Amino acid sequence: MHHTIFFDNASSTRTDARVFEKMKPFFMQKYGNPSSLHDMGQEAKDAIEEARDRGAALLGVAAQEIYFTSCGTESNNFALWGLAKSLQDKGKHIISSSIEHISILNPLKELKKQGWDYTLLPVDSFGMVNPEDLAKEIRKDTVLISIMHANNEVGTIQNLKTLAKIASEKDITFHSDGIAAAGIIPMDLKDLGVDAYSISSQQMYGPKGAGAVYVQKGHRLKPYLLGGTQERGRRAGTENVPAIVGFGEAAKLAAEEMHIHAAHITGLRDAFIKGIMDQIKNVKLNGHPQKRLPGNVHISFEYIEGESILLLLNMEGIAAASGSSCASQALKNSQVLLSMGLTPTTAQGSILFSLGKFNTMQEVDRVLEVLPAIIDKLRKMSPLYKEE
Amino acid sequence: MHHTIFFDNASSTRTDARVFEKMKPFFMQKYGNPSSLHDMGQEAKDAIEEARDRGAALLGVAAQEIYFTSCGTESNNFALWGLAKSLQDKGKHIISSSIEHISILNPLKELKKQGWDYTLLPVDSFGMVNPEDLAKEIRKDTVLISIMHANNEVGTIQNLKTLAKIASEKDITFHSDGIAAAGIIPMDLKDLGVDAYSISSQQMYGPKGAGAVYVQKGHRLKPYLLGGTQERGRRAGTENVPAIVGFGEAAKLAAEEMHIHAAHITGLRDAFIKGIMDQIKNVKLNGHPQKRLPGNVHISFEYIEGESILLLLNMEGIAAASGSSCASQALKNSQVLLSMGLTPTTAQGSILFSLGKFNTMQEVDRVLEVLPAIIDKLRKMSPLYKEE
Amino acid sequence: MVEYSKQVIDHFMSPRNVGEIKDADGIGEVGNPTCGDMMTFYIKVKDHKLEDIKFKTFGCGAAIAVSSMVSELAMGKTLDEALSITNKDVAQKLGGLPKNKMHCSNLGADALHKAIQDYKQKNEK
Amino acid sequence: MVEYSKQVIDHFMSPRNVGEIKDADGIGEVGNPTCGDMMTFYIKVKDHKLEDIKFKTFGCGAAIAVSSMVSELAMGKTLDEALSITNKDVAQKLGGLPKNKMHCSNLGADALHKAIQDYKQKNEK
Ligand SMILES: Cc1ncc(COP(=O)(O)O)c(C=O)c1O
Ligand SMILES: Cc1ncc(COP(=O)(O)O)c(C=O)c1O
Repeated sequence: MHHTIFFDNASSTRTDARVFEKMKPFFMQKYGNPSSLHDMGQEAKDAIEEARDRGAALLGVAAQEIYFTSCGTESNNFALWGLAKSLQDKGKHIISSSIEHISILNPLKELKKQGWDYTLLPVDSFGMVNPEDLAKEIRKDTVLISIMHANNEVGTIQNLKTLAKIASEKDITFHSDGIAAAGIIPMDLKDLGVDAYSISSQQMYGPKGAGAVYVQKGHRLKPYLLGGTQERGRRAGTENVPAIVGFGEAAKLAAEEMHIHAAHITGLRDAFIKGIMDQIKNVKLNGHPQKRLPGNVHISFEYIEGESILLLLNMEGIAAASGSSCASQALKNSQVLLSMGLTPTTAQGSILFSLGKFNTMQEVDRVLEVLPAIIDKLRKMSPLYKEE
Repeated sequence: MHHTIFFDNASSTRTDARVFEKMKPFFMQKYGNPSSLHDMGQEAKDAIEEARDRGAALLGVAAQEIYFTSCGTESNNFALWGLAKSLQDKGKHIISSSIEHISILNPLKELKKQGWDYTLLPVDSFGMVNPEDLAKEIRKDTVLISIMHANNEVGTIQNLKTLAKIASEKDITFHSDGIAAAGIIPMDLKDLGVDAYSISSQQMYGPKGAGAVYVQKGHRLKPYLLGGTQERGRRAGTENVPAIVGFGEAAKLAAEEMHIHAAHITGLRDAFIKGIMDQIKNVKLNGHPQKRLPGNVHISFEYIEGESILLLLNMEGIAAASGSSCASQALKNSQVLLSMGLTPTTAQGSILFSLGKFNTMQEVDRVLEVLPAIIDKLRKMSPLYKEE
Repeated sequence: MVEYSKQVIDHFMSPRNVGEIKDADGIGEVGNPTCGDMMTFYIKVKDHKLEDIKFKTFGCGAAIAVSSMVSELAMGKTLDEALSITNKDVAQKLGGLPKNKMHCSNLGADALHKAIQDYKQKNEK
Repeated sequence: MVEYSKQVIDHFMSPRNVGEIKDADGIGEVGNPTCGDMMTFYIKVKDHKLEDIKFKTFGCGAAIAVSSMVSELAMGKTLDEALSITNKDVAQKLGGLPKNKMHCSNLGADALHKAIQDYKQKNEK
């Protein structure tokens, strides 16, 4: 395991050792329930509040605007449902995009069953939403817009500020799924002008088991998990203290070190892309040439299918992904790629290499060493490929 | 912190060192996403499936009947909503009890807003639901019954088998909140005859951040968190692998060692209750004299108020609770105690000491040393108390 | 421990002036045990001044600390001075109280004022 | 790695009989790249026996392993024997396939049968 080259940071990141150190005491020493009145409860509560401060600092918002959840999916479900339910007397139309994560798209379908209506905006071949499209689709009863910040598959970063401005001019609440972006690229949510934002710990070298929703003060937010008064009544359930503490530390480290890592990762990414382009024919880089996540290398290899590429990479100790990991076992073609206009056949042969702060140029070189032969082997097996 | 006498195991338990050891590699070495196709993903998936086997073994059910969640509250929300939604074409009446945890009661209120109806069964002065009451309240449109296994405040254990039988005879789905019971008292869910059951890791020396729902094969269960296809499409969101692994280990340890711990804890409990009764006048043990959780010591101290007792205990390094910890900061009077017929004044002066496997007789002795003086001090301050 | 200030903890742990005055000149009671807090104040008055104050309180840490602080603040003051003490003053002197305690537990000044009114009523005849 | 058996991994890593037969006696094609799997089988027939089999496959690990296994199973067999090989047999020989692969990827026998039918059609005239 330890020699795996992990180019799948979009699915999961290694917990930073400093984050883990910070979490450790909360399992066997500081194990109080944050709702308990006694010192051990208060100690846990203080730790959560410190984590909240750090999460808020990363996003440039106030601590009391942050609500912790158990994962990115819960953040998205909660934000959509909690905002939609709070706004339902004003209207029941939601606008989102066709490249959203399934933890946005599926709740939208459920809301539709419950009487809401929604519109999904198209994207261009780079995966960008056109602000004019957004303006056009706004209706009298549009109360909520949810457009992701960075796409987890192709890495495209939206012009969030422009989109949020259109919403705010019409007094429509604007949410963004920032799970692939937070902790990776710098941001100031107040400057971006979004009303609500979802983030997740495990995408930024924090542990699994913690997510958060930012909701700007003044917005109503109906709780999704119901029960006790945790998170000021917005999210019931005993807090996952160690994970939240780890999330806080990850946010602090991200705020401090993000620019260094981004430079490092961008360097790897660009070298890797150039290496692939130089050595392998009939490949296509998906996503936006400039507005992309630092670690995103999303490539379509013509004539062959993604899973078989992944398998051969895996045999070489290289971990990568095809499409979104939550769907990768389902083998469905990526809606994101189809929305960007790829043919189904090309979409089938797409691989996401997602680089992270722990990756090195040696690893990039090693992958570039084995990748051409893998692609060649599979192409030679493919009925679609005619040797030149 | 380290010298705290932790008599608040109903709020949170210390993670067993063996559990923590098992979890450790999943932060920095085995950090793959279980949905990923590569070896690191598969390794994480295998770990989750092993945990599922262990949770299933603890409950005496099949692994594919277990769905992991993020906490007890989510388990209860999910089970109630998922079952109610699946059964709604048959009817929309639910029966529950007046001593349920708030993570059952609040979702019931929400379901009511969405068109369901529910009936809460009363309890007797020991906190027991009368099976005849259940039989009486069943209507033509009753589709779901949810009655907790053991009460988290007063420790009363219901005659679950009798209650579940009444449900099954009428072909009504029976759920039980087993969060205070699982891993603490032996159980075989197939023998008990329940269709669905909620459990939580942090109540059984596992980490915070993992819960589970058992739903018997053949029952439909609509997902509550929507998105990817994790947990066979029943619970979206990247799995909290370390916490689930810890949960599995905690389940394994509980299955193996529960009887030893139960004997130890029951011994402490009975000595503690006797000590209190012998030394302090005008106290009342709440809950059932026999059918109670091994570690539960729930006492009403007449003439005084609970929080001030907790504060003075805390000053002596003793952690205890008043009522349910999720409500303890809200200062509301416990509905459980009022349902059992306590006067509001007596309910105010109630303390839950919950003992666990890490507690010792020395600790019991130490608390018995300081408790009488604490009660005396507060009573001397109380306008309700007339010295005899 | 909860979010109590040092002053609250101090007054809770070592409350000043706990007790009853058998031949009190005025008695004031607020709250009731059902809602969790109840305070009874006893006063002795001499030359329009509070010569002695005692209290008994059923309630949470804040209620006890508030009672103690009020008794300390008012001791030796004229009745008018004592009447001008507000619940808010008391909370401030205690370094603040948790938000959920401001409502029910912070009734010490009310109880003292009631005791003074009781005294006045008895002596206005 | 996914839930593939040792046999699947073996056939995927070292597929038998990959390639084309330029002057094939029969060609069979199933699937299409849009749904993720496509297989083309080429056969040479002599004395009613499969003298040679080659395949080309676009698809996942299972699809490639299935193709390879079918070619191995059928090699040298009579046409009738080859026609009696089912997709289920192939999955079994491979030590089982993950459930979600049984449907789309397990089409090797179909492709081979198509090639045989193609041969028969051409030779029935
Ligand atoms: C009986 C019972 N049900 C539900 C819960 C809620 O669990 P959690 O706080 O872990 O979400 C608890 C919590 O202690 C409980 O004791
Ligand atoms: C953009 C985006 N949104 C939502 C999610 C869902 O997060 P999780 O799987 O942690 O629940 C992910 C997961 O990777 C993501 O990348």
